[in-house]
Amino acid sequence: MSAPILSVRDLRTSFFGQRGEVQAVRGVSFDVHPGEILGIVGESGSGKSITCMSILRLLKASGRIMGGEAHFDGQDLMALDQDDLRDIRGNKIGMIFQDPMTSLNPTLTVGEQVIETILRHRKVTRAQARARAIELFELVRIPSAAERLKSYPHEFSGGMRQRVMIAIALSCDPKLLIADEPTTALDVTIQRQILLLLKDLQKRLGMAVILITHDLGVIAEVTDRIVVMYGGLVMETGPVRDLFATPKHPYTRGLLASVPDLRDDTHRRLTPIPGSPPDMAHPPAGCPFTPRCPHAMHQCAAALPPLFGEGQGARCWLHHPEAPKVTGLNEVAA
Amino acid sequence: MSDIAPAMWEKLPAGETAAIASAPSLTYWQDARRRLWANKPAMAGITFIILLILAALFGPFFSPFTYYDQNLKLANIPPAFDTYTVTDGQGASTRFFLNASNFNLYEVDSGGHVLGILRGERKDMIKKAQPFKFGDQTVTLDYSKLPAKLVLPDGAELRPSGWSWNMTYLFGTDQLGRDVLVRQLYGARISLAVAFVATLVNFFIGIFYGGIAGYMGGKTDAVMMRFVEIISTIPLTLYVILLMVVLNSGLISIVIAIGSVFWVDMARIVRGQILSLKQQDYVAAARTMGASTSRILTRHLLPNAIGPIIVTLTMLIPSAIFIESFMSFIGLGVTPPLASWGTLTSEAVETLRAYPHQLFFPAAAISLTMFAFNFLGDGLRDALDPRFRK
Amino acid sequence: AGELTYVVNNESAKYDPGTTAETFAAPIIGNTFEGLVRFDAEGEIVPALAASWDVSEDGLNYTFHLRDAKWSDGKPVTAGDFEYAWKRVLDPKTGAMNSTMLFSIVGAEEAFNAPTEVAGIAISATDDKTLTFTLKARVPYMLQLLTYSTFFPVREDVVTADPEGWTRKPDTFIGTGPFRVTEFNTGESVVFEKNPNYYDADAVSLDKLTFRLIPDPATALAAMEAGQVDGIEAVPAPEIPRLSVESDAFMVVPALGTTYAFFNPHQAPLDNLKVREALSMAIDREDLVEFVLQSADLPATGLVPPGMTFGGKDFTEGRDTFGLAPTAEVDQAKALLAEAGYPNGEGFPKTLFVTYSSPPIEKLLEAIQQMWKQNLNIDVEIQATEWQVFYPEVQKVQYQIAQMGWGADYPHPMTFLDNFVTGSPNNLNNWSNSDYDAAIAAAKATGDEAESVADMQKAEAILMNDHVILPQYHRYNYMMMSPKVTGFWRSTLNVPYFRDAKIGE
Amino acid sequence: MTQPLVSIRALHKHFTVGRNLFGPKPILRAVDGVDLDIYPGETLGLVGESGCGKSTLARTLIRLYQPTSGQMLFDGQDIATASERDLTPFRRRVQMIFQDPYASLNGRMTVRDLIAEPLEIAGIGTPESRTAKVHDLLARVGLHADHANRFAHEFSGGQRQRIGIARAIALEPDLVICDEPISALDVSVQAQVVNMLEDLQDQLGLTYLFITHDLSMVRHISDRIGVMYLGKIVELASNTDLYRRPSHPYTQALLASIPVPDPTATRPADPMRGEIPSAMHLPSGCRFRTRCPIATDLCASQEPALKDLGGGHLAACHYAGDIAA
Amino acid sequence: MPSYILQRLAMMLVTLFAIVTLTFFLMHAVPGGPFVSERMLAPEIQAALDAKYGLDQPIWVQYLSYLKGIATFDLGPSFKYPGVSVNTMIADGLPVTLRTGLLAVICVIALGVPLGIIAALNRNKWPDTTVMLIATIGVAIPSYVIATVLLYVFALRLGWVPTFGLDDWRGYILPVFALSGFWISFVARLTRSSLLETFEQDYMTTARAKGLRPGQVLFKHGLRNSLVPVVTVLGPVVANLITGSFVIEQIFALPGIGRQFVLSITNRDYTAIMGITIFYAAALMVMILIVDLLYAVLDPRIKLTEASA
Ligand SMILES: Nc1ncnc2c1ncn2[C@@H]1O[C@H](COP(=O)(O)OP(=O)(O)OP(=O)(O)O)[C@@H](O)[C@H]1O
Ligand SMILES: Nc1ncnc2c1ncn2[C@@H]1O[C@H](COP(=O)(O)OP(=O)(O)OP(=O)(O)O)[C@@H](O)[C@H]1O
Ligand SMILES: [Mg+2]
Ligand SMILES: [Mg+2]
Repeated sequence: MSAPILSVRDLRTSFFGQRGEVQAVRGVSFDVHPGEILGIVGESGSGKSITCMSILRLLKASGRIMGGEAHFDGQDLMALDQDDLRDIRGNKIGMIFQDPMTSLNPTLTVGEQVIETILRHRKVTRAQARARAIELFELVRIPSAAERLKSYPHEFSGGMRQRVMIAIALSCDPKLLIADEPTTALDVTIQRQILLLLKDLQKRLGMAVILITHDLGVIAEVTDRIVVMYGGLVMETGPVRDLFATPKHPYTRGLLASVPDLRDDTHRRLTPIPGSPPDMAHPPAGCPFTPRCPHAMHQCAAALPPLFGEGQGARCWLHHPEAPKVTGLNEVAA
Repeated sequence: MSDIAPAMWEKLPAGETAAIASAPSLTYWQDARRRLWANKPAMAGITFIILLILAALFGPFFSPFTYYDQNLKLANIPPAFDTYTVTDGQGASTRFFLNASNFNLYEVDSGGHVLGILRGERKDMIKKAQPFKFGDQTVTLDYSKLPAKLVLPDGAELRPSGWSWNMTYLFGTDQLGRDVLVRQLYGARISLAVAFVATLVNFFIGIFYGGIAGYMGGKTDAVMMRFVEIISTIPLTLYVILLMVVLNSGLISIVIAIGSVFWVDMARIVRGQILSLKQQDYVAAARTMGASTSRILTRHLLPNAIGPIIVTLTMLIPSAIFIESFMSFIGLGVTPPLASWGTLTSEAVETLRAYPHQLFFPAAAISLTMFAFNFLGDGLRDALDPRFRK
Repeated sequence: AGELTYVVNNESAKYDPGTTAETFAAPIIGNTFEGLVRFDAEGEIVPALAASWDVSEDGLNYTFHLRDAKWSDGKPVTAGDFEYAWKRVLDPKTGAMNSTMLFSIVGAEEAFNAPTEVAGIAISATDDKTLTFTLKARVPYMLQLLTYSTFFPVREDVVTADPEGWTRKPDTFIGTGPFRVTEFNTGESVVFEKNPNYYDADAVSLDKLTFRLIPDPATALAAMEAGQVDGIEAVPAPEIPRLSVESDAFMVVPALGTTYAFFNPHQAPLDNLKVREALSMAIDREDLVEFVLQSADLPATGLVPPGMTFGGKDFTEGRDTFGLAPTAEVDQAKALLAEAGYPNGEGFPKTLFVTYSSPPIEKLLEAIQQMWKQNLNIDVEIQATEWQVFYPEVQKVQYQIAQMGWGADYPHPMTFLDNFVTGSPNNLNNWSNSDYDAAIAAAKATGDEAESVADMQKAEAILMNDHVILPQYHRYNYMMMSPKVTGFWRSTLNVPYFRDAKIGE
Repeated sequence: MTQPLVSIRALHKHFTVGRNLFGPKPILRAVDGVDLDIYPGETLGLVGESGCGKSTLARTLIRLYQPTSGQMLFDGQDIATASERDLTPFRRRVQMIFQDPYASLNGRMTVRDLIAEPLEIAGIGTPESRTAKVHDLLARVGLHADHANRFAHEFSGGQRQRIGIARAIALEPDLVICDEPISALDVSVQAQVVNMLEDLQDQLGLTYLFITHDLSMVRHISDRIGVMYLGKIVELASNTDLYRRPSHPYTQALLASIPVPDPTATRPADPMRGEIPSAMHLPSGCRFRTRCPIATDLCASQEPALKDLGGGHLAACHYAGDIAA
Repeated sequence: MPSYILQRLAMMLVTLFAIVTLTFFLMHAVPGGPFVSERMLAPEIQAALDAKYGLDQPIWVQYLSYLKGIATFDLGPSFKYPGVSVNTMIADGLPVTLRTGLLAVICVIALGVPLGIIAALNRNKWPDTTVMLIATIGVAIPSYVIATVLLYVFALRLGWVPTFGLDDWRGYILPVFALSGFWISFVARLTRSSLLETFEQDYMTTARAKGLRPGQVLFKHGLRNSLVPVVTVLGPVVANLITGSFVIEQIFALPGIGRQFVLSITNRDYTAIMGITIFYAAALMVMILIVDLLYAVLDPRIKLTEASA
C-alpha cells in the first residue's frame, strides 16, 4: 500500500468555556491513502466534525488543539505556519462543511464564493474562474448554472447550498477532500450523482476523500475503509466490507442494527442503541460506551481500552485475550 | 500475562454508572448574570459606578465645604504646589506657595493645609513687583519676567523648600474659590442622573422604537423612520428654548428635553440591526411558535443586536452629559451655583491655560466614568453573547 | 506703509451707518466713514468733514461748513449728502434702528410717525458746503452725538440703486473715511486699503488693513501670541493677570460703560428702598473686581462711569458714594434689612436674579449671590437664559432683579442718565421720579456747562439714592496691539481707529 | 373518509430572485400548483429532489411565507389569508422542525430557554414545571439534562437537530411539519427519534408532514408518501404502493438510487441522465421530461395532470399506468 | 430600484414639509425676534421694522408666503443680514463646511474602521486595549475641549499648524481632527464589536478553509457583514459633518454654516433658521436614503421594499 497522504496521530481537541474543558476529540488516529475514500461514521456529537476541523486548524476561538499530529503530504499540519497552511487549505485539501446554511456568506453571491477560491489558488483570469465555476455548478448538478452564480445563498434550497459547498471544495482539484456530511440535504438521485462524481475524481485524479456521513448506505456504497467514532475516540476501524460483515465493537454493531430495512414492510419498530452518549465535559475514565453497552464489564468502566487488532481494529476490552467471549463480536459464530 | 484482575471481566450490572449530577437549568438571563459576575473588568466598572454614586450622595457630608461656599480670596488654587519657607528674626517661620497665574501668595501649614492669602505691600506697578513682609523679613515677588520669582532682600532668589499636595482642597479651587472636589461630587449627581435618564430613554424608547420599526418593516417602518428624521432635524436649540420658556429650569426639564430627542440615534442603529437579523431562521422559528412581536423583539432580535446597542449606549452617555451643559447655557439646565460635570468642563475650558486643574478633574471624572461604563458594557455584551469566551 | 491684521470677535450683520445699531459694525464704519466731526486720540471733538461750525446762542441752530472732501470713489461730499442721509434715517421704511437719535431735530419725530410730514424736518443743505439744522430743545452733547454713525452721510445714488445690498459689495460701499473696503468675506474677514480720496490721506499710513473675525477670544489670543495677527480686540478674562505682566502688547482701554443690575421697585421685596439699599451695600465690589473678574475694572458705586470731563474735571470726581462703598458694609446692610423687616434675612421672600447666558456674568452673579447669603443670610436664585428670552422678559419689567449694563453711545453722562427718564425705552425698571426728570430737563435746557453738570449730578444722586440699580463695576476693555504699531487708538466708545496707525520696526 | 386536517389546493409560491435594477426580476416558481390533503393521525412523507420546493411548501403551509395564490385549510380554517392574530390557535397546533438546526436556534438562548419557549408562549406551567418538562424532552431526544444550560453553538449538528425536535414536540401539537428532521442524526439516534415520533403519534394522535431524503426512513415512518418534482407533486401513494408500484419515472429513478447499507451489493450505473431544469425556466409540458428515459413528444407539449391509478394512488405522468412496475 | 428611490424622494418632500411646518411654528413660538438687539428699540422703530419684514402679518400669512418662496427654491432674504439672501448665506458658508466636513468624514472612515479592525483582530491584546482606551477618551472628552487643547499644544506651543483659518492645508488638520474625533472613536468601537460578532460565524470558517488570505477573509467576508451598524451611524454623521459644527467653526474661526446656523438661532434670523434647517434636513434624508440603499447592497437578504416602503 502506498504511503498515506494524511496521517492523523493522537489528535486531541478541547473547548474551553464557562463549564471548563469539553474534550471533543480525545486522541484520534487514522490514515488516508491517496485515491482512497475513508468513511467516518459515529454517534452525533462524537467529534467527527471537530476532528476534521482540527486537521485544518479551523477551530473557533474557544477551541484548542491539545496535541497530536496530522501529516499531510509529508508536512505536519499542526506545525505548519499560517501562510503555508493557507496554501494548502482550499487547494490541496478541500473541505465541505456540515451546515451549508450558515457556512456560506449570506452577503456574497454563491458564484463569487466559488470564484474567489479559484482565483486564490490558480493563476487564472476572472473569466476563466467564472467558466470553471459554471463547470463546477454543472458538475454538482445545479440547474441554470450560469444564471444561478448570481444568486445569494438564501435564495437556494438546503440541498443546493450543499452543492455549492461541494463545488467550492472541488474547485481546485484537491488531493484530499474532507466532506462532512456532504449529501445529507440531497435527494438520492443527486446524492448518487455526487457520490459518483467523487468516485470519478478519486479514480481520475487520485483524490483521497474523508467522508463523514450517517448514511450507512452511502458508506457501504462508496467508501473503502471506515472509522467509527464514539465519544471523541475511534472505536473501530477497518475495511468497509469487513466492518459491515463482522463488526467487532458493540457500538458498531448497534449502529448497523439501527438502520431500517428497506425491504421490510412490517413497520417493525426500529432498534436503536438505548441510552445516551456521554457528556464530554465529564468524560468517563473507561470506555465511553460502557453505560450503553450490553456487554459492559467492570474493566470497561475502569480503563480505556486500546485499539485491538490489525487491519480491522476495535477499541474494546472484549478483544483482550483474557476477555470472556461474546458471540458475533470476539468469537465468530459457529 | 495481564495485570487485569479476573473480577474485572465480570459483567457490569445494568444502571451501575450513576448519572452525572446535573447542574440546575439556567435561563439565558440567569446564565448571563452569572457570566457578568465572573467578569472582572465589568465588576470593577460596576464597583466604580456604585462608589461614585455613593460618593456623590454621601461624599459631600464628609467635606467641610459646600458646593456653593465661596472663598474669593482662595480662588484658583491648584491641587499641588511648590512650597517656600521664610523664617524671620524671631525664628517664626512661614510656609507659603505662589500661584503663578494670579501672582498671589498663600500661607500653608506643614501638612499642606491652606491657611489663607498673604497680603503684600503695595504693588509696584512699574517694576512689576510686590514686597511681602514676614516679620522682619521681606520677600519680593518679582513678576516683571515670567515665570514670576521670589527675591530675597539680598537679591538672591528664594527657592522652593519642597512641594505638597493641597490638603485643604484636594482638587484645588475654582474661579470663585469653591472646593472643586465637592462641586464635582455634586456635579456627579446631576451628570449621573442625566446619564441615567439618557440610558433609560435609549433603552426604552430608542431600542423599542427602532426594534419595532425594523421588525415591522414596510409602511410602519417608513412612517416611524420619517418621524425620526423629523425629530433629528428640528433645531434642538429652538426646541430647548421653548421647553425652557414653558417649563423653566430644573432637572425635570432636562429629563424631558433629553427624553424627547435623545433616542433617535439608538433607534436608527437598532432598526438597521433588526432589518438584517429578522431574516434569520430562528426568528422564523419563533414566529411559527406564535411568538408575539414583542417577544420576538425582546427575546430574539434585541439580544442578538446587543453589541451595537451597548456600544451606542455607552457612547451616548457622555453626549448626554454635554448636552446637559449646553442646555444649562441656554437656561434649561442646572441653576448656579449648582454645577454638573458638563458645566464644570465647559467653564474650565476658559481657564485651561491658567488653571488646567479645573479642567482636568471634571474631564478625568467623565473619562473614568466612561471607562467604567465601557467595562460594564463590554462585560454585559460578553455576558449576553454566549459565543464569546475567554 | 505696511499691512496690519486686527482680530475682531464678532461680525456685524449690518454695515449701513444709517441703519445699524450694532457695536460690532463700529470698527468697520469707524474706519471707512467720517461725519461732520470726529474724536481725536484724546477724545476731543475735532473737525472732520466739517471744517467749522456755528451754534446759535440758544443752542438750537447748528450750521456746518463742509471742507472739500471726497467720497472714496472721488465724488465730492456735499451738504446734500448729509441731508439725504439724515432724512433717510427718519423714513420708517428704511428700517433704521437709531432713528430716535434724530428726534431732537425739529419735525423729525413727526415725520417718522407720519411720512407726509417730511417737509417739516428742519434739516437743510443751504448750499453744497453748508448744512444747517434746528433742534427742538437744547442738546448739550450734540457735537458728541454727531460722531455717531447715524449722522454719517451716505451716497444717495448707491443707496437707491441697492438699498439693502450696497453695504455688501466693496465697490458700492462708498465712504468718507481713511480706508475703503476691498473685500467682504462674510464670516471671515473684511479687508481695507487706504482711501486715496480721503481728505487727510497723507496722514494715513497703512496700505492694507484686515479685520479678521475670530469668534473665540482664546483662539484670537493664541493667534496673537503665535504672531499671526497684529492686534486683538479682546482677551479672555482669566488671561488678564498673566498678560498684564507678561505682554507689552497688552492694552487696557477705558470704556464708558457700567455694569449694573436693575432692582424692580414694583415687586416685593425690592419695592422697599431699605431692602434695595441693603442688597447694594452688602456686596464687596472690590473683591468682585479683584478675584472674580481678575481685571483692572473699577468698582462702581454710581451709574456714570469716570472718563467724561467738564472744565478739566471728571464728572465723577468728588461724587457721593450714595451710602455704598467699594467693599461690603455688612453691618449697615444688616441693620437696614432688619429695619425692612427681615432681621438676619429671616422671612426674606424667594427672590430671582435673572440674567442672560454669559459665563463671566453668571460667575459674577454667583459671587454676588454668595455675598448676599453670607452677609445678609438671604437666598437669591440665579436664572440665566438666552438673551432673546431674557431681554423681552426684562422689557416687560417682570423680574425682581435683572442683570444689565450700559455702554455710552456718546461720551456724555446724558447717555446714561437719559435712560432713567420716565418713559425712556431703556428705563427697564419703569422707575419714575419727577425730580429726576426735572433735573435732566434742566441739565439739557441750560447753556451753562457747569450748571448742566450740576443738574446731572443731582439727577444721578436722585437715582442712586433710590437704589433702583445695583452698580457693580465700570468697564475697561482689555486688548492687545503689537508694540510695533503706533498711532493706534481705541475710543472710549470702543471704536478702534487706524487712521493714524503706523507700523514701526 | 375522515375530514383532512390540512387541505391544500392549487398552492403557488413564487419568488423573485437576483437583482435586476431595470426590467422585471426573474420569477422562480418554488411551489407551483400543489394539491395535498393531510389526514389526522397520519404521517405524510414528502420526498423529492432537493430544491424542488419541499421546504417552501412547508414554510408556506406554516405561513412563514405568504402564498402567492391558492388555498390552505387547517381543520376547516382558512390559513392562506388569515391574519397573524387569527393564526394564533393555528400556531399552537402546528409546529415545525426546521431543516437547518443551527440557524433556527437563537444563539443567545440556552437550550432550556429554547425548548421552553413554546410552552412559555402558550403560557403553560410555571418556570419550574417548564424546566422539568425541558429535562423530560431532552431525555426523550437523547440529550442530557446537563445540556440545558448550554448554547446551540456548543453542540454538534445532530445534537442541534435534537434540540429542534424537542422544541417542536414540546407543545404536543396536532401537526408537526418535519423538514428533514433526522438527516443530521446518526442512525442510532435516528432510530431513537423515529421511535419517539411514532410513540408520540400513538399517544397523542399527532399528524406529521415528514420531509426527508431518506427513502428507507420515509418508508418506515410514513403512511402515505408524496413525491415532489420542481414545485409539483408528481406522485402520491400509500407507502407500500409507492415502493411496490412506483408509477412516475422520477419515483422510479429515486427508488433505484437508494444506497443500500451493504458493501457487497451491486447496483446499476447512474440511472438519471439529462439536464436538470431550473424552477426559473420550467420546461414545456411535463417538468420531468428533460431527464425522463421514456419522454415522448406528448410530454413536451402537454403537462400531465395527477391521475388516480386506483386506491388513492396518484401519479402525474402520461404513461403512469403503463410503466408501473 | 429606481421606482423605490422615486418613492422615497416623494416621501422626503412630505417629511420636509412637516419639518418646515414644525420648525416654522416652533421658531415663532420661541420668544425674541430678529430685531431684539443689545438695546431697547423705540416702539415706533420696532413697528417700522416689523412692517418692513412682514412680521406684523398674521403668522399663517407669513407661513404661506414662506412656503411659496421655498417652492421656487428661494429661501428668502436674511432678516438679520440685510441685502443677503439665505441662498447666498448657505452658498457662502457651504464650501468651507463641506471641505472640512468631508475631510472629517474621510477621517472617520479611514481611521475609525481600521482602528476597529485592529482592535478586533487583537482582541484583549495591547493594540485592542490601546485603541479602546483612546476611543473611550475620544468620546468622553467633548470636541471643544479637544479643540482647545489641540490648538494650545499644536498651534501655539509647537507652532506646527496655524491657529485659525484654512489658508493653507495645515490649517485643516486640527479642525478636521477635532470634528472627527468623537466619531472616529464611535466608529472604531462599533466596528470592533460588530466584527467580533462576525468572526464567530460559520462562513468565516469557510472562508479560512478556502485558504483565502487574511485580508480577503477580513475585508470581503468579515467587514462587509459587520458594516450594517457602522453604515447606520455614518449616514447621519455625514449629514452632521457636512452641515458643520458650531464649536469647531467658532474655535478655529472658520466661516462655515455650522456657526451661521447657531447664530441665526440666537439672532432669530427666521429665514436663515429655516433655510439651514431645510438644507440639513435634505442632507440628512438623502444620507439616510443612501444608508437604506446600502443596507440592501451590504446584506442582500434585506429587501429595499422592506427597508422602507
Ligand atoms: N464551540 C463548542 N464549545 C463546546 N463544545 C463544543 C463546541 N463545538 C462542539 N462541541 C462539542 O464537541 C463534541 C463533538 O462535536 P462534533 O461537531 O465534532 O460532532 P460530530 O461528530 O460532528 O456530530 P454530528 O454528527 O452531530 O455532526 C460535541 O459533543 C459538541 O458538544
Ligand atoms: N427566499 C427565497 N428567495 C428566492 N428563491 C428561493 C427562496 N427560498 C427558496 N427559493 C428557491 O425555491 C426553490 C425551492 O426551494 P426549497 O428550499 O423549497 O427546496 P427544498 O425542496 O426544500 O430543497 P432541499 O431538499 O434541498 O432542502 C429553490 O430553487 C430555491 O432556490
Ligand atoms: Mg458534525
Ligand atoms: Mg429544504
